[in-house]
Amino acid sequence: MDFSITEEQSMLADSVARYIDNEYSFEQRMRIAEGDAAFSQEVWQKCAELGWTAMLFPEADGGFDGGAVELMLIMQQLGRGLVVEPFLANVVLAGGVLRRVGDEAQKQRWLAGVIDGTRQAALAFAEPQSRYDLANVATTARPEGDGWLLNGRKTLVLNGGDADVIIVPARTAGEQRDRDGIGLFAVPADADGLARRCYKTVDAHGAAELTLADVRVGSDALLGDAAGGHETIAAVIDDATLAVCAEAVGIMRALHDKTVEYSKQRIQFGVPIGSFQALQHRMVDTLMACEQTRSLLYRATMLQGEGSPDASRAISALKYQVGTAGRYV
Amino acid sequence: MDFSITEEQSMLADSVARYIDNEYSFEQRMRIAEGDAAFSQEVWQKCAELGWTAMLFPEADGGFDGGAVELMLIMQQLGRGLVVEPFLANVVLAGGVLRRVGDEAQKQRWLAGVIDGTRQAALAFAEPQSRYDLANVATTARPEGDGWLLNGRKTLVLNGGDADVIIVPARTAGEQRDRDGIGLFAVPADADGLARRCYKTVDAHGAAELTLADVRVGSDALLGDAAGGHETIAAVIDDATLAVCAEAVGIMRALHDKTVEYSKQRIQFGVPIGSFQALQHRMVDTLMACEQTRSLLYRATMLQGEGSPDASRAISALKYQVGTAGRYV
Amino acid sequence: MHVSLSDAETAFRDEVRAFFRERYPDDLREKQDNGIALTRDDYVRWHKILYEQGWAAVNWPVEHGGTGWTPVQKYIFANETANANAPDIVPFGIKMVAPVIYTYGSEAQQQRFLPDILASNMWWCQGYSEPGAGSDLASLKTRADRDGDHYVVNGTKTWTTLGHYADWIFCLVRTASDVARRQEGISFLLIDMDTPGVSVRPIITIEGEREVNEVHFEDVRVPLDNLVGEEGRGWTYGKVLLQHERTNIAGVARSKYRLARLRDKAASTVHEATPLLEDRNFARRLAALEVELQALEFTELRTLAAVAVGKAPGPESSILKIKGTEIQQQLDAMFVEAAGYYALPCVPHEFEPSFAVDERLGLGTETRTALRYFNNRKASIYGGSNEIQKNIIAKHVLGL
Amino acid sequence: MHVSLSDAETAFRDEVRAFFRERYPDDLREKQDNGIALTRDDYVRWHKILYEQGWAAVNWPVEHGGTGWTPVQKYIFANETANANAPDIVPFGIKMVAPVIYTYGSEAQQQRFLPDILASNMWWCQGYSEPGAGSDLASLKTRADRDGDHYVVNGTKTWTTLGHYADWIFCLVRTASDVARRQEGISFLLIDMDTPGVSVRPIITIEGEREVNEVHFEDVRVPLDNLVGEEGRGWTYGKVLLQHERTNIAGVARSKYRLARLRDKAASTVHEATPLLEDRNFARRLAALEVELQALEFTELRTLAAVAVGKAPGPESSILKIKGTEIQQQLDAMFVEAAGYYALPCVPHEFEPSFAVDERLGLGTETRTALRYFNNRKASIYGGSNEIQKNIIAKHVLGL
Repeated sequence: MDFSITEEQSMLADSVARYIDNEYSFEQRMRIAEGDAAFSQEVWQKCAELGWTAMLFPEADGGFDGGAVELMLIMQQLGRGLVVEPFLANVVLAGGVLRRVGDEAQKQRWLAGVIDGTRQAALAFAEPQSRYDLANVATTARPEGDGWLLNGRKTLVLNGGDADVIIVPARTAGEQRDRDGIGLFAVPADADGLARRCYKTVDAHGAAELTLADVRVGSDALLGDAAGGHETIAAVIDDATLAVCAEAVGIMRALHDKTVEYSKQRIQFGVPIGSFQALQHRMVDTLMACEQTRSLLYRATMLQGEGSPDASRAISALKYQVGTAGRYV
Repeated sequence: MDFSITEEQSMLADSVARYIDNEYSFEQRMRIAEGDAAFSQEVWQKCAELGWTAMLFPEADGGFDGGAVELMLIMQQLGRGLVVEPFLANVVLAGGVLRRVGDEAQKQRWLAGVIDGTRQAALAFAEPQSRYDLANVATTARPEGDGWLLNGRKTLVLNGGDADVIIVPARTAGEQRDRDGIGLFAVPADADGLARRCYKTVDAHGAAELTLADVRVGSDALLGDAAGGHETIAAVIDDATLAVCAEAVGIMRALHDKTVEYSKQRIQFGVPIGSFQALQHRMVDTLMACEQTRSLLYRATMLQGEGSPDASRAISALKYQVGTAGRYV
Repeated sequence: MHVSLSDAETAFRDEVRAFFRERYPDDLREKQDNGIALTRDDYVRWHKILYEQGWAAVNWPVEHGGTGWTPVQKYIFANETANANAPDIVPFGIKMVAPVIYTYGSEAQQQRFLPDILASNMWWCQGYSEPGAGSDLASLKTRADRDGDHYVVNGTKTWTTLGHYADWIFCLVRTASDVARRQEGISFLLIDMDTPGVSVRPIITIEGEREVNEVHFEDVRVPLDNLVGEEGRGWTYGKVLLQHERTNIAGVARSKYRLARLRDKAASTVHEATPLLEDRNFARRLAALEVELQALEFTELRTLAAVAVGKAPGPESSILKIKGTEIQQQLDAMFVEAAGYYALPCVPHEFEPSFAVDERLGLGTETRTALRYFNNRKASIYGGSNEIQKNIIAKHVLGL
Repeated sequence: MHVSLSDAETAFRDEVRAFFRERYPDDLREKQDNGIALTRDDYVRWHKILYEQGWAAVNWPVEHGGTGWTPVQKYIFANETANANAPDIVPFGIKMVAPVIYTYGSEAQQQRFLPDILASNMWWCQGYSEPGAGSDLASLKTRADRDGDHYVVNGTKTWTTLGHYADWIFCLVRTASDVARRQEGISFLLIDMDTPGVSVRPIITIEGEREVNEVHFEDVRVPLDNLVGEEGRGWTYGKVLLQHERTNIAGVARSKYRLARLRDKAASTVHEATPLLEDRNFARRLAALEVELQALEFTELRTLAAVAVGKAPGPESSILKIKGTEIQQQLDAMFVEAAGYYALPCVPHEFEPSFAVDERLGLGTETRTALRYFNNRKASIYGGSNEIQKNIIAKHVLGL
C-alpha cells in the first residue's frame, strides 16, 4: 500500500498543469468552445507533441506504457482547464478499443494516427434507445460478400464530427439486449451510406448523430471477435468512466478554489461574503465533497491499475460519488 | 375549501393545551415515565372527565361525534406534552375497532369502559415476523365448540400490560400473508393461556409481548366478520397513523421552539449561540420542516375527515414527511 | 376545515377551464409546449386576452380593475393556467410596479400608469440589482441628483430581465447619502427607457440565451413627477414589492404541472427493458418530490388564507420562495436524468430544423432539459437569495 | 501508487489476526458481541494483554514503549481490532494525556506516569468541558490559584466520560485572568482523583446509562509538580491533544465492521416476503453509506500517509471527525430501521433475562439499536462539535 507517485508521473502531471496554466486560459478555452470548430487543431498537436496522446499505449504500439495512474493525472488537469480537445474520444474510447483488439494492420492504419495526433477517431457506443445499457445494440452488421453491411443509428458520438474513423458496435447475432453477438467495426468517416449531424454538447465538446444506411465495410474492418465486442466495450467504458471521474475531480476542485477565492473578494454588507458562517460551512462541505471524491478516485485508480477484480465496482462507487458530490459542489 | 376550525374545535384544542400547560409539566411527565406504572391513572381519569376519551365516538355509542379534525387537535397537544397515557391504544386503536365492527353487546361490554375511562383496551396488530405488513398474521383461531381456540404470539402490544381486553387479529383461513381470512377477537386479559411480558418503550409508553397458548374464547368474542378483519385493521391503522403524525407535529414544533429559545440563552464566545448564522439557518430549516409537515397534516386530516378516496395516500405522504422531517428536526 | 371545493368554486373552475380551452391561442400553446421562447408580441397578445376577460390583474384592488377573487379562486386560476401550460403574465408591470403605484403613488401617477399597465400598453422592467449591490441591495450606488424639476440619474442596473423589451423601468436610486441608515437615502423612481442616456446591453447567460441585461444611465433627466411617494422612502416601498415577488416565485401550480409531465416522460422512457417510472430509485425520488410539493401547496394555501383575513404576506413568504425554488431545481435535475444522453446536445435555435433526424433533438424536448437546468440555477439566487431568505426568517420569525 | 499489501504487510496482518484469535478472551468477546458494557476490570485486563504483546501504545514514540508502526501497520491493526469486535483501549491515558506528557512533560513526569499509563496501572479521565464552556472551551472558569508549593483548584468539569473509574484527571484550568487573550491564562494540570475536595456525580444520559459525570473541585490542593510544561501554555498543549482525539473519533474500521453486520442483519430480516437487503431503497442507502465510508477510509489513509512524512495531523483531522461521525449516526439509524418494531422496547439490564420469550428482546440485539441511536447523537457534538470543526476548516484550511 503506497499513495506516492513516481517522479515520471509527477513530471507528467506538472507538464499538463503547466500547459493549462500558461497556454489554456479560460478566455482561450471559451474562444475555442464558441468557435465553429469542435476543437483547436493547434492545441491537439501540442497534446501530441508533449506525448500525452501516446502516454497510455504500450511501447510496442509506439506509446509510453502508461496506465490508470497516468490517465488519472492527465484527466484531472484537463478537467481543471475545462479542455474541450478530444482526449477521451481519441485516446481512451477509440484508442482503448484499438489497443485491446486491433490487429497489427488495424493498429498501423488507425491507432498510429491517434498516437501521433495526425488522425481523429471515435467510438459510437450509444444508440437512441440504449440509455446506459452498453449491450442494447440495434444497429446490425450482416455478412455480405467478403465484408459486412451495416445499418442503424448511433447517438452522442463524441468527436463523431471530426473523426476519420468511427468504431461502430453492431449486432452480428442475438437479440437487441444480448451481450453476445456484438461486433466492433472500424468505419471510415467517408464511407458511402454514413451520414452525420454534428453539434456541440452542453460542455462544448464536439459530437454527432450517425445514421448508417447499407454501409459496406471490408472484413478488415472487424476489430477482434465478431460476437465478443461487448466485453471490450465494457472494459473501455470502465477506463472512460475513470477518466471522466478524474476530469470531474479536477473540475470540482477548480470550482471550489475559485468559489473560495471569489468569496474573499466579493464585498456585501461591507465585508467579504466569505466571512458569513453559512457560506463558510457550505464551502467546507464542498471541500469535504472534493476530498472524499478524490479519495475514491485514488482508490479506483489503484485497483484498476492493479487489475483488481474489485476495480469495476470501485469505479462504479466513484461514479456514484461524482454524480452526487459533483452536483453539490 | 376552508382552513378554519369551528369554535367547538378551537375550545377542544384549548382545553388540551391548558391541561398540558398547567398540569402536565415536563417534570410531572418524567415522574410518570420513570415510575413503575406504565401511566398515571389519575391523569387518565382526567382525560375521561374532560371528555377527550369520548370525543371520537358516535353519539349513539355515548361519544361526541368528533372526527379527524378533533383527533388531530388532541394528538398535536398530547405530542407537545409528550403525554404517555394510552390515548392512542384505547381510543384510536382498540376503540377504533370496537366502534367500527363491535355489535351492541360488545360495545356495551368493552367500548363503554373505554369511553368513560374505566377500562383499558389494546389492539395487538404486530407479530414477531410481521414487520409493517398488517396482513402477515401467523396467530391462528380455530373453531372449537361454540367458540374459538387461539394460538400465537403478538409483539409490541401498546397498553398490552394494562389492558382489560386485548383485540387479537388471528387467522381463521388462508395463508400467512393473505388479506382474507383474518378475524378479530376480543380477548379478556385474564383468559387462561394468555401470558404477557410487560415493558416500556423508548418513548416511555407501556407495551407487552403476548403469547397465546390454547386460549379459549366464546363466539361473542369475534368482532365483525370472521375473515374480514384486515379491512378493519387497515382503516384503524390509517386513523392511528394520522394520530401519531399529529402527535409528531406537536413534538417537532415543541422541540423547535425550545431549541430556538435555548439558543437565545446559551452564551458561548460571549454571545448567544442563536446569533451564529450556521445555527440560525439550521433553525430556519427545522421551522420549514415543521411547517411543511403541518401542511401535510392538515391536508391528510381534511381528506380523511371527508372520507376522500385520496385519504389513505395522503396519510402515507404525511407519514413519509414525518419520518424524514422528524429525524431532521 | 375541509379541502373539497364548494359548488360555487367548482363552477368557477369550470369557467376558467373553458376560458383556457376557448381563448388560449393555439400558436402560443404550441410554442409553450415546445419550449420556444415567446416574443414580446406573444406576451402582449396573451395579456390583452386576459385583460378583455377582466382577469389580467388577479391581485389588484377591484377599484383599479382587479378581480376581487378569494384565495381559493386565485388558487384555482393558477392551477388552470399551469394545467393549460399557458404563460404567466409578465410580472414587472402587473405584479411588481403596479402595487407600489396604487399603494404609494399619486393620483396622477395612478391615472397615468395603471390603465396602461392593466391593458399591457406599457412594458416594464425592474431596476434593483447593481454590479456591486446584490444581496446587499441597500448598498446600491445609482444616483439621482436634483436639478431643477428633474432628477439626473447616473449608474448601472444589472440582471434586468427582458429589459430589452421594456418601455419603462422602475428603479431604486440613491437621492441622499448623508443619512443615518443607508436605506433612508433610497427613492423609488419611474424612468422612461426612451430618455436620452439610457442604454441596454445584453448579458448572455450560461445556456446561451439573452434574457437579462445591464441597463446604464448616463446623465438621464427624469422629471420629479416620476418619483413615487416620498423621497427617501423607496426602500420601504420596494420591500413590499419583494414580498409579493417572493410569493410569486414559489410557482407551485407550475411545478405540479411539470411533475405530471415528468411522470409521463418517465412512464414512456424505457430504461433497462422497463419504464423508468418503475425504477424504484427514480420512483422513490419522484414521490418524495411530490410529497414536498403537496406540502408546499398547502403551506401556500395557509399563507393565502391568512392574507385573506387581513394579514400581510410577511416573512413567511420567504419559506415559499425557498421551498418553491428548491423543488423547481429538483424537477430540473430529474428531467435531465430522464432525458439521459439526449440532455447533452446543445442545439442553438438556428440549427434545430436540421435535427429532424431524431424527434428528441427537436424543439421543446430532451435537448432543452440541461439548458433549463443551467438557466434555472438562478432561481435559488434571484428575488433575494435563499440564504438571504433564511436570514430574514431567522430575524423576523424566530427573533434571532 | 498501489493499494495491495506488500508481503511484509500481509505477514503483519496475519500476525495480528492470529493474536486476536488466540489472546482475545472469550468472555470479553461475548460481552462485546452482545453489546454488554465492559467493566473497569474488563478494560484493564484487555489493556494488559495488549501491553504484554507490546501493542498497547500504537502511536507512542518507540523510546517510550510505542510500536513504531508504519501508517499501513496501524491501519491493519485498527481493521483487525474492529473485525475481532475487540474493544479499543480506553483513550484517556494512552491516546490523550500521554502524548502531552511525553511531548511537554518534565523528565520526572514522564518517568512517574508513562510506564503506569502504558501498563494500565492508572485510569485517566479528561477535564476539559465545563457547564458554561462547551464549544467555547477557552471560557473555562475552573481556577487553580497558587498557594505555596500547591495550586488550589475550584470549579466544575462536566461530560467526564468514565470519570467514576478514574484514578487521575488531566484538566485545563485557569491560572491567570489578567491576560490579553483568554487562552493565555490556561494551564494543563494533572490531578489525583483521591485528593480531598474532588467529587464525582453521575449524569444519566437519554438512554438511561451512566457513562458521563460531573467532577467537582472544592479547594483541591494539587502540587505544583503536577503542572505540565509551562504555566499559561495549557491551551496549546490541549489543542494538540484535541487533534489526536479527532482523528481517533473517525472510527472508520469500526464503521466498516458495523456496516458488514448491518448487511448480515438486512439479509436475514424478512420484509414483505423478501430479505430487507433486497429492498431497493434500503439497499441503495446501504450502498451510498458504503461508498461514503470507502471514501473516508482513503481520506484517512491519505492523512496518515501525510503524517508519516512529517506533517502534523492538522485541521484536516476535522474532516475525518465530521464525516466519521456522520457515517456512524447513519449506521445507527439504519440499524433501527432494520430492527423494525424491536427497536422500540426499552429493556433495562436487570429485566433482560426474563425476556427470553423472544431472542430479539435479549441482550445485544435489536432492542439495543434505538438506545445506541440516542446515545450516539453525542458523536456529532463531542470532541468539538461538527459546527466547530467546520469553523476550524474554514479558518485554517480555506483561509476564510
